[in-house]
Amino acid sequence: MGVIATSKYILEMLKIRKRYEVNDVLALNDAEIRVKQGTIHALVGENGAGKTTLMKILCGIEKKDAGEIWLNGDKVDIRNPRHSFSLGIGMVHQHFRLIDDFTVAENVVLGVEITRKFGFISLRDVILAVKRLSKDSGLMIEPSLKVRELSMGQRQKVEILKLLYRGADIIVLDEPTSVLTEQEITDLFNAVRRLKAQGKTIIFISHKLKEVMEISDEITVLRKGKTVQTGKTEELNEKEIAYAMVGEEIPLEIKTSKGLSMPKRAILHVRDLHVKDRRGLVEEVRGISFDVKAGEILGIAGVAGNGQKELVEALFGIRKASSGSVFIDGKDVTSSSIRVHRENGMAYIPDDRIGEGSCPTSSIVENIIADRYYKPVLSNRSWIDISAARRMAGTLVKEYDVRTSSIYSTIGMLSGGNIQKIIIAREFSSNPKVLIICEPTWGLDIRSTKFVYDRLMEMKINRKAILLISSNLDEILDLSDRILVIYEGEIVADFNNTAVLTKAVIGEYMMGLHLKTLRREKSTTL
Amino acid sequence: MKIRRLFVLFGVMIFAASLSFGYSAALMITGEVGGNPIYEMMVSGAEAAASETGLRLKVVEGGYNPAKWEPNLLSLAATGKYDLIVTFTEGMPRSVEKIAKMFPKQKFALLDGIVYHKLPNVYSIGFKDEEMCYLAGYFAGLVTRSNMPYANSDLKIGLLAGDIYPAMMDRMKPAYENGAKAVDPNIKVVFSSAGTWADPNKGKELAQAQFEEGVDIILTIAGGTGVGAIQKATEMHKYIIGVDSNTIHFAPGAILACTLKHADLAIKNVLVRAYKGKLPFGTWERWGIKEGVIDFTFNDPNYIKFVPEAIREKMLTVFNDLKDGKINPLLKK
Amino acid sequence: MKKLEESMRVLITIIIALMIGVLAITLTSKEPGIAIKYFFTGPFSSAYFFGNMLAASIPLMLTGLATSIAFSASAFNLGLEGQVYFGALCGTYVAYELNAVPPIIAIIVVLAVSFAAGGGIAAISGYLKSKWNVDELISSLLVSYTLIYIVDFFLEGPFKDPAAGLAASPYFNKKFVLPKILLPSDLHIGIFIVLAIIILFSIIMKRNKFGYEVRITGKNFRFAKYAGIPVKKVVIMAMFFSGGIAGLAGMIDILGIHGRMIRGYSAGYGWNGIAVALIARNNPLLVIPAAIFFAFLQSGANVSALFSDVTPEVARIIQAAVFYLVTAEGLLFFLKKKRMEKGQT
Amino acid sequence: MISNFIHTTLVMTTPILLAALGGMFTDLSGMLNIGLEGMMLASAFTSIFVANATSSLLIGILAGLCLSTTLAAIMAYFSLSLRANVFVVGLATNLFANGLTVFLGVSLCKSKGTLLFLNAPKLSNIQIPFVKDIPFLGKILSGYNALDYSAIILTIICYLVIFHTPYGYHLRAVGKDPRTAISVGISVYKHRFLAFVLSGLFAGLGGVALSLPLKIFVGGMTNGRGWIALVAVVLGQGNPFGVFIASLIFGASSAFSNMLQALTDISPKLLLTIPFVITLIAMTVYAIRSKKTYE
Repeated sequence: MGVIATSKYILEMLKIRKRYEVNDVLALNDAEIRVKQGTIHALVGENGAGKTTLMKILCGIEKKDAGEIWLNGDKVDIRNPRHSFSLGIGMVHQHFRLIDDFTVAENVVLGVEITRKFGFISLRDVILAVKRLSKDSGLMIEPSLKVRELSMGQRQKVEILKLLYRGADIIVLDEPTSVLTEQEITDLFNAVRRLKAQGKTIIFISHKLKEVMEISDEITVLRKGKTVQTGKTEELNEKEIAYAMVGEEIPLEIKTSKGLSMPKRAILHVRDLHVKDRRGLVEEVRGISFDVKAGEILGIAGVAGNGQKELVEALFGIRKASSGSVFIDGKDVTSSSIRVHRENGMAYIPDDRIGEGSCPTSSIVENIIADRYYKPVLSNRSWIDISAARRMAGTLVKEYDVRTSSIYSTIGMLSGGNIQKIIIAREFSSNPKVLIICEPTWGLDIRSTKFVYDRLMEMKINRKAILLISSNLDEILDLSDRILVIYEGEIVADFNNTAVLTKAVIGEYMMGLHLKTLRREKSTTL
Repeated sequence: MKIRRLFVLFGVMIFAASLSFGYSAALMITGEVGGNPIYEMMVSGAEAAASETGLRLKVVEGGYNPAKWEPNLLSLAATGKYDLIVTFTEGMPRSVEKIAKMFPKQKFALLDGIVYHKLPNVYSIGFKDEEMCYLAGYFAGLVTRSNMPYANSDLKIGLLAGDIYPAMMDRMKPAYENGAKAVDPNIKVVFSSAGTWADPNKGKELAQAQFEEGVDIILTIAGGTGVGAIQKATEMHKYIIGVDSNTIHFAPGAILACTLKHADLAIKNVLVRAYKGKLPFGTWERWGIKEGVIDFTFNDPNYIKFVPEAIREKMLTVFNDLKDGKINPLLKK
Repeated sequence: MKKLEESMRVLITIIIALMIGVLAITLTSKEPGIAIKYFFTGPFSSAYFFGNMLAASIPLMLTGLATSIAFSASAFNLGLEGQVYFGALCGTYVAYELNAVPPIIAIIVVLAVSFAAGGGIAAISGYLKSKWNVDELISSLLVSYTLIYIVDFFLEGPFKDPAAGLAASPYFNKKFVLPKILLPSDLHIGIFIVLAIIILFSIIMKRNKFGYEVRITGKNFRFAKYAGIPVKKVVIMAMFFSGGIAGLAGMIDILGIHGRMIRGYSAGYGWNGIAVALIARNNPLLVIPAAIFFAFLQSGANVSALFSDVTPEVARIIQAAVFYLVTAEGLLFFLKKKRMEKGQT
Repeated sequence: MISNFIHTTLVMTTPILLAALGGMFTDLSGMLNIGLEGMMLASAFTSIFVANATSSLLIGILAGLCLSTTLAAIMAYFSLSLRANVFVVGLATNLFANGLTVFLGVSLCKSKGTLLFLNAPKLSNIQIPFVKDIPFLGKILSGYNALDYSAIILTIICYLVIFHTPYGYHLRAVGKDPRTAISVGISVYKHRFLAFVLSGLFAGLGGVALSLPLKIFVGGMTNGRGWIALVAVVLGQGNPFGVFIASLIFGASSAFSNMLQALTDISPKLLLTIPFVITLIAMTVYAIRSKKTYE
């Protein structure tokens, strides 16, 4: 190889190569990264650039086909996750690797349990140990809670605790902010800086440049499995990095049409909606009322787990509302089925693209026709008109710029951005009156994000009533005409999105800090 | 290719061999021998006949699915390899009749079932199971009414069947009841069926339930299932009557007596006569006590030891009355 | 290319499995040459055995199809045994009562009844699953056990033919019996009905709205629900069709071969149908060769029992050997490795 | 009367409970074990045969467990290493055990029928001193054989192992979320394999409980108990006490059905459905009460 590692770096990954057999994709092609001890190193790149794969190789989850890994000046051959742990490497995955039915403490110690007499685990010891660790690291969390009950931010803390408990020196964070609220992101960054101060090395995977510039000391940029740029953060600027990531210059500004024209007629009416959890015990949505007008984007901001999911599912008929009512264009649809909701002109883009928004093992055609296969356009009596379905899919794939070799490809093989495009193609082309959109750009790269925003604006111009639910405050502020803040199942604030409104203000309401004052304010606004 | 030719050659050789040597008989078992004592007896009887006469024997197990028996019989007949095809049970007369008509040159013998149509190539024997059960019922009645050590004051006797089938419900159970009622009309028969012939634990559990209901003696006609009842009887100090073969030595004192059905002797008799060319094809018979197929364990030392003489004497009387045709076991009194 | 490789793989696993069968016979038989010959070539040795083998494959094709329909909706129908048996009982009863009706109409009515009976039973499990999330795997199994005893009860008592000598129903009118094909074998025109049903269902699964709903529901339940597909109804209907096809499996066997209901005649049809469907990877069309392969194993055992000393228990050991291997994907890992190496160079 | 009923129920529950505890391990590891029936049968034959031949209960039991565990390991190897369908492999296990036991019976005992092993040592019922004399409880608590007691003790041990040892944590993690397990260095393959082996051991004990106390072997004597055990596994939801209760429901309703056979003239065939109907009802009621909707 000819490259001699110097002990200046705690970690060097050199000329790493990886090909996936399943879809014959060359994920990594001579990727390289050099990380200094005690720094925060950002690994950036578009979706599919190979960031996660590179780190999985480091953690022993994937096997590399070629290349070398040097750790503290020694060449190592990482055989499996356990081996990687023993070398002091740990990773927090984008999709958390936690067992929902286990408690925080049980998750933290899983795989490295301390036992007492007769090989039994002492739950009390475990909880004490985790409590101590939690205090020392500043990642405060109650160890006896079940993971199922935690917010995303809390779960992330558990993941980091897990690594600290195992004595990890190098901590890899894969897209850590994508599921967090503004407040939680601030917390996370503080925690990361504290870890750095304690001498830990952090590798921070992201495609959000603002964050990267804020937190990192050094940056490595990957594009199509290759390292294309690396350097100190202070010596680089956002534009340069963006260019390195995508290989071309793209405008970062999002064209929004906030307040384009004053909407008047309300299409979606929600009145005093109450929704209970699945077991019918706890009320998750507690008396929410609002209207969405044609040509308006109403944003709902809130920390995940404050009833957004339940609200949206009740609006769309996936759950039953325990009381209250929902009207579309004056028609009561409160207890209608999902199909009737759709026929009444409601469309929905869920946050869980793979689990709910699409069928990953089916073809593009089958995903496109899912809401309309039974309609006369696509069917003849009880038979589906295959050629019509094919034509429709072909047209939409072109129109929505889905990058695929064939309309028969199974969706699961596509990138997140392309999957989202297909979902949007289906939902937008159903010509809805009301559009409910959750986390539309979650985990998407810049290009796809821009695509989504442009389409959304088009829908707005076409005078659709749009309800946007997002934990990304930038998104909410950029797109919405009006913003509601949801906290513990209630609307605690109602703002017109004017220039004076700041993230900080909304954030305070999201955390429930102004509950008392707000109730009063709310009653005056409504 | 070569191997195939070898196989063909092999087949022809065996086929030729089967044509050249003496008398051959095939047994089409309506069930599987595994777990089925009566068929074990049949096979051993047939083997005894084979070793006595030198006839060649082929046993085919037809499986538990009754619907597959007829095709198997047909296949055997179609080979034309056997001088005699023997099959069993009361479910088979129609099949035997049908196939015998299709292959008039093939000889058939049916045991434990009767072809009433007289076909020149079919011989059949039915067994008088009702005599067997009447004897058992009479014995059980005597025991439950006696003051033998394990007999209680309840006038209840048990019948444990492996499964429910026409011969059981139409002849065996009624005969057992008639036998018991001939002793005392107040005797009540408790009937249980396990739904399987091969689950001794189920047999044990059902026997226990009967014993706890006040039954003090059970007739088990349940194959492997029934064997489980013996242990329970030993444990709870109750009595069992066995069937088909003498099993008293397995649990002397608990198994008081057995009503015997010498199916092995019957099949041996049939095969030997067939071998000698003396089997009267075109007829049928029903064998019972008189013909020596149905019997009782009068001479078993344990029977003599554990059963009071008065009961033994009464049993002998009834046995002889049945033999002489003085009692119709199926006639309700 | 991939398909060819897949079929090669299946072929090779089957060959290995059969070789193990040969080994088992060699070890247990006194005349292994003959036993092996009859086991493997017996079913093809005469029109009679060949016809019987195909006849034996008929119910397996249907139970295999029944399994695969439920599987497509991601439901596991473990109650086929009871559905086959109960469907056949109801159909037989109707056939017995419809004595005077013209055969074509009677047969259609009888098949419809057995379909509805088997389907209705399976739909109970589908309903319990949709409504309260009761595990359909277990509920269908329990319902099936219950039904088998109940059908036995009818055949032993209320619906018994006193002249039969075994627990069986009376014969229904002979004119309802489906015409035979390869006499004297059991093969009957039911095989064409069955093939037509399989082809129909494979088209339905691909092209029909219901087939689409079933597939999408089976692949991603939440997505199907979100897309507006009436998922609960789909699951119930998929179970209904699965059970209905099972009912047909029982009844076509009765109409084609037995002409009456015999206790226990269908034992194993359900379990073997599940195996058939799994070997066929839930592809309705592949169910046909899988069922024939299965029937081949059974007929081979049967023929070799007639002509050599292969006993039922040895036959079971051989069948088990085949079962162990027949779905073993990892067995031919070397094939895959080779391809990978090729791909690299 | 009631104490008798409880006593009988517990005895009847033993084989099912033992097999179900085994099935629970595979279930917890995220696999379905259809082969319990075959494993029980194999061990039922081997244990009584060897116990009879060696006059040693212990050697007999160990031999039985050896065979059932071997079957389990074969099943694990085919489904985990060769990626064969676990259901088909399970059916193969059942067929194989069914054929093998009869075949061995013919080869070793020269009989295909009911095999009686009269010379085998007796697994006697243990009367616990003092306890046995307590009026009502004595009958309930005392007078079982070693296997019956061990079934109860093993239930408790299983509970402790599953919920209070690292092994239990790892096993549950593998079943609930294999990817998470892998990510913390827990081998999914090893745990699944081990779970199969354990299921073989327990199912083997269940088989021993069928043949050894009776000193009888009959081909196919498990008569569906492996399947019932599977039902108990699913109903027990991964908790040994849940499995115990599910097995108990089945045992009690079977005992009830037997009692009705002796008490009434209702057709035995109809009464034989009782355990299945009651189990189905219990299962449905539980599902309704836990108010889970189908996701």
